[in-house]
Amino acid sequence: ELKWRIKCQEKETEAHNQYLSKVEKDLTELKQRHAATTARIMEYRRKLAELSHRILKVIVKQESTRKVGMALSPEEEV
Amino acid sequence: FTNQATQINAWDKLLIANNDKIVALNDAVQKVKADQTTLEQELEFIATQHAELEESIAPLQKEFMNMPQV
Amino acid sequence: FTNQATQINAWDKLLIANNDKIVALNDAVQKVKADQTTLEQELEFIATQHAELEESIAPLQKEFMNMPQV
Repeated sequence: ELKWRIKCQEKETEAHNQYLSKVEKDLTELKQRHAATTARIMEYRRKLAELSHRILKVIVKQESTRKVGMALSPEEEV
Repeated sequence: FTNQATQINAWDKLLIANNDKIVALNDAVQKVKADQTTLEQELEFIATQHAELEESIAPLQKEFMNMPQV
Repeated sequence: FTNQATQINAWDKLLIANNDKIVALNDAVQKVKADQTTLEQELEFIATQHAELEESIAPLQKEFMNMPQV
Protein backbone atom coordinates (compact mmCIF):
# COMPACT_ATOMS: atom_id res chain seq x y z
CA GLU A 1 0.00 0.00 0.00
CA LEU A 2 2.80 2.37 0.90
CA LYS A 3 4.58 1.47 -2.28
CA TRP A 4 1.53 2.34 -4.28
CA ARG A 5 1.27 5.73 -2.60
CA ILE A 6 4.90 6.42 -3.32
CA LYS A 7 4.30 5.54 -6.95
CA CYS A 8 1.42 8.00 -7.10
CA GLN A 9 3.50 10.68 -5.50
CA GLU A 10 6.28 10.11 -7.98
CA LYS A 11 3.87 10.43 -10.87
CA GLU A 12 2.40 13.59 -9.45
CA THR A 13 5.82 15.11 -8.95
CA GLU A 14 6.79 14.24 -12.48
CA ALA A 15 3.63 15.91 -13.77
CA HIS A 16 4.42 19.01 -11.72
CA ASN A 17 7.92 19.05 -13.09
CA GLN A 18 6.66 18.90 -16.66
CA TYR A 19 4.14 21.63 -16.09
CA LEU A 20 6.78 23.86 -14.52
CA SER A 21 8.98 23.40 -17.58
CA LYS A 22 6.08 24.55 -19.70
CA VAL A 23 5.65 27.64 -17.53
CA GLU A 24 9.35 28.39 -17.95
CA LYS A 25 8.91 28.25 -21.71
CA ASP A 26 5.82 30.44 -21.54
CA LEU A 27 7.72 33.00 -19.52
CA THR A 28 10.58 33.07 -22.00
CA GLU A 29 8.08 33.71 -24.76
CA LEU A 30 6.37 36.41 -22.71
CA LYS A 31 9.69 38.15 -22.16
CA GLN A 32 10.29 38.22 -25.90
CA ARG A 33 6.84 39.64 -26.54
CA HIS A 34 7.46 42.18 -23.83
CA ALA A 35 10.73 43.26 -25.44
CA ALA A 36 9.01 43.62 -28.81
CA THR A 37 6.24 45.68 -27.22
CA THR A 38 8.76 47.95 -25.52
CA ALA A 39 10.55 48.51 -28.82
CA ARG A 40 7.29 49.41 -30.55
CA ILE A 41 6.35 51.82 -27.79
CA MET A 42 9.69 53.58 -28.18
CA GLU A 43 9.12 53.78 -31.93
CA TYR A 44 5.64 55.24 -31.44
CA ARG A 45 6.91 57.82 -29.00
CA ARG A 46 9.50 58.92 -31.56
CA LYS A 47 6.86 58.99 -34.26
CA LEU A 48 4.56 61.10 -32.14
CA ALA A 49 7.32 63.56 -31.38
CA GLU A 50 7.99 63.86 -35.10
CA LEU A 51 4.30 64.42 -35.90
CA SER A 52 4.03 67.02 -33.14
CA HIS A 53 7.01 68.83 -34.52
CA ARG A 54 5.55 68.84 -38.01
CA ILE A 55 2.21 70.17 -36.86
CA LEU A 56 3.90 72.82 -34.75
CA LYS A 57 5.71 74.11 -37.82
CA VAL A 58 2.40 74.30 -39.65
CA ILE A 59 0.83 76.21 -36.76
CA VAL A 60 3.68 78.71 -36.67
CA LYS A 61 3.44 79.22 -40.41
CA GLN A 62 -0.32 79.57 -40.29
CA GLU A 63 -0.13 82.17 -37.52
CA SER A 64 2.34 84.23 -39.48
CA THR A 65 0.22 84.22 -42.63
CA ARG A 66 -3.15 84.56 -40.97
CA LYS A 67 -3.70 88.14 -42.05
CA VAL A 68 -2.56 87.84 -45.60
CA GLY A 69 -5.41 88.81 -47.92
CA MET A 70 -7.47 90.36 -45.15
CA ALA A 71 -8.47 94.02 -45.18
CA LEU A 72 -6.31 96.10 -42.95
CA SER A 73 -7.83 96.74 -39.59
CA PRO A 74 -8.50 100.39 -38.68
CA GLU A 75 -5.49 100.42 -36.38
CA GLU A 76 -3.29 99.23 -39.18
CA GLU A 77 -4.63 101.84 -41.61
CA VAL A 78 -3.64 104.70 -39.34
CA PHE B 1 7.55 1.39 9.19
CA THR B 2 5.77 4.20 11.03
CA ASN B 3 8.66 6.40 10.08
CA GLN B 4 8.11 5.63 6.43
CA ALA B 5 4.40 6.33 6.73
CA THR B 6 5.13 9.66 8.36
CA GLN B 7 7.51 10.47 5.55
CA ILE B 8 4.89 9.60 2.96
CA ASN B 9 2.35 11.80 4.70
CA ALA B 10 4.81 14.66 4.71
CA TRP B 11 5.39 14.23 0.99
CA ASP B 12 1.65 14.18 0.46
CA LYS B 13 1.32 17.49 2.19
CA LEU B 14 4.15 19.00 0.19
CA LEU B 15 2.65 17.69 -3.04
CA ILE B 16 -0.75 19.11 -2.28
CA ALA B 17 0.80 22.45 -1.36
CA ASN B 18 2.81 22.43 -4.58
CA ASN B 19 -0.29 21.55 -6.52
CA ASP B 20 -2.18 24.51 -5.06
CA LYS B 21 0.71 26.83 -5.84
CA ILE B 22 0.87 25.51 -9.39
CA VAL B 23 -2.83 26.16 -9.90
CA ALA B 24 -2.33 29.74 -8.70
CA LEU B 25 0.76 30.10 -10.88
CA ASN B 26 -1.20 28.85 -13.86
CA ASP B 27 -3.92 31.44 -13.27
CA ALA B 28 -1.33 34.18 -13.00
CA VAL B 29 0.43 33.11 -16.18
CA GLN B 30 -2.84 32.95 -18.12
CA LYS B 31 -3.72 36.42 -16.89
CA VAL B 32 -0.33 37.81 -17.87
CA LYS B 33 -0.62 36.24 -21.31
CA ALA B 34 -4.06 37.74 -21.83
CA ASP B 35 -2.81 41.15 -20.68
CA GLN B 36 0.10 40.93 -23.08
CA THR B 37 -2.30 40.19 -25.92
CA THR B 38 -4.36 43.24 -24.92
CA LEU B 39 -1.23 45.38 -24.95
CA GLU B 40 -0.41 44.15 -28.43
CA GLN B 41 -3.92 44.98 -29.63
CA GLU B 42 -3.58 48.46 -28.16
CA LEU B 43 -0.33 48.86 -30.05
CA GLU B 44 -2.09 47.91 -33.26
CA PHE B 45 -4.70 50.55 -32.54
CA ILE B 46 -1.98 53.14 -31.96
CA ALA B 47 -0.37 52.21 -35.27
CA THR B 48 -3.69 52.84 -37.03
CA GLN B 49 -4.08 56.17 -35.27
CA HIS B 50 -0.57 57.18 -36.28
CA ALA B 51 -1.29 56.42 -39.89
CA GLU B 52 -4.46 58.53 -39.68
CA LEU B 53 -2.64 61.41 -38.04
CA GLU B 54 0.02 61.28 -40.67
CA GLU B 55 -2.60 61.33 -43.41
CA SER B 56 -4.27 64.39 -41.99
CA ILE B 57 -1.02 66.21 -41.33
CA ALA B 58 0.50 65.71 -44.77
CA PRO B 59 -1.97 67.85 -46.78
CA LEU B 60 -2.02 70.55 -44.10
CA GLN B 61 1.72 70.75 -44.22
CA LYS B 62 1.76 70.90 -47.98
CA GLU B 63 -0.86 73.64 -48.16
CA PHE B 64 0.26 75.85 -45.31
CA MET B 65 3.94 75.64 -46.00
CA ASN B 66 3.36 76.89 -49.54
CA MET B 67 1.51 79.96 -48.37
CA PRO B 68 3.19 83.27 -49.07
CA GLN B 69 5.15 84.59 -46.15
CA VAL B 70 4.12 88.00 -44.79
CA PHE C 1 16.43 -2.07 -0.89
CA THR C 2 19.31 0.38 -1.36
CA ASN C 3 18.24 0.85 -4.92
CA GLN C 4 14.75 1.77 -3.87
CA ALA C 5 16.10 4.14 -1.25
CA THR C 6 18.26 5.85 -3.86
CA GLN C 7 15.27 6.20 -6.13
CA ILE C 8 13.13 7.65 -3.42
CA ASN C 9 15.93 10.00 -2.52
CA ALA C 10 16.15 11.24 -6.11
CA TRP C 11 12.43 11.72 -6.25
CA ASP C 12 12.48 13.54 -2.92
CA LYS C 13 15.05 15.90 -4.42
CA LEU C 14 12.83 16.50 -7.43
CA LEU C 15 9.94 17.29 -5.15
CA ILE C 16 12.01 19.88 -3.27
CA ALA C 17 13.39 21.25 -6.54
CA ASN C 18 9.87 21.67 -7.87
CA ASN C 19 8.94 23.60 -4.80
CA ASP C 20 11.88 25.96 -5.34
CA LYS C 21 11.02 26.29 -9.00
CA ILE C 22 7.45 27.26 -8.19
CA VAL C 23 8.71 30.04 -5.94
CA ALA C 24 11.15 31.28 -8.60
CA LEU C 25 8.54 31.17 -11.37
CA ASN C 26 6.10 32.98 -9.19
CA ASP C 27 8.63 35.77 -8.73
CA ALA C 28 9.23 35.86 -12.48
CA VAL C 29 5.51 36.14 -13.17
CA GLN C 30 5.23 39.02 -10.70
CA LYS C 31 8.09 40.74 -12.48
CA VAL C 32 6.38 40.36 -15.86
CA LYS C 33 3.20 41.77 -14.33
CA ALA C 34 5.05 44.82 -13.04
CA ASP C 35 6.68 45.32 -16.45
CA GLN C 36 3.28 45.16 -18.09
CA THR C 37 1.99 47.86 -15.79
CA THR C 38 4.84 50.10 -16.94
CA LEU C 39 3.97 49.44 -20.57
CA GLU C 40 0.33 50.14 -19.84
CA GLN C 41 1.34 53.56 -18.46
CA GLU C 42 3.45 54.22 -21.54
CA LEU C 43 0.46 53.48 -23.75
CA GLU C 44 -1.67 55.88 -21.74
CA PHE C 45 0.93 58.56 -22.18
CA ILE C 46 0.89 57.99 -25.94
CA ALA C 47 -2.91 58.14 -25.96
CA THR C 48 -2.80 61.52 -24.17
CA GLN C 49 -0.30 62.85 -26.67
CA HIS C 50 -2.50 61.63 -29.50
CA ALA C 51 -5.46 63.51 -28.12
CA GLU C 52 -3.39 66.69 -27.81
CA LEU C 53 -2.09 66.36 -31.32
CA GLU C 54 -5.56 65.80 -32.66
CA GLU C 55 -6.74 68.90 -30.85
CA SER C 56 -4.05 71.03 -32.43
CA ILE C 57 -4.77 69.65 -35.87
CA ALA C 58 -8.53 70.26 -35.74
CA PRO C 59 -8.50 74.09 -36.18
CA LEU C 60 -5.94 73.82 -38.96
CA GLN C 61 -8.11 71.34 -40.75
CA LYS C 62 -11.10 73.63 -40.38
CA GLU C 63 -9.18 76.48 -41.87
CA PHE C 64 -7.85 74.26 -44.60
CA MET C 65 -11.40 73.29 -45.56
CA ASN C 66 -12.43 76.96 -45.77
CA MET C 67 -9.49 77.96 -47.89
CA PRO C 68 -10.32 78.95 -51.45
CA GLN C 69 -9.24 76.17 -53.71
CA VAL C 70 -6.70 77.32 -56.29
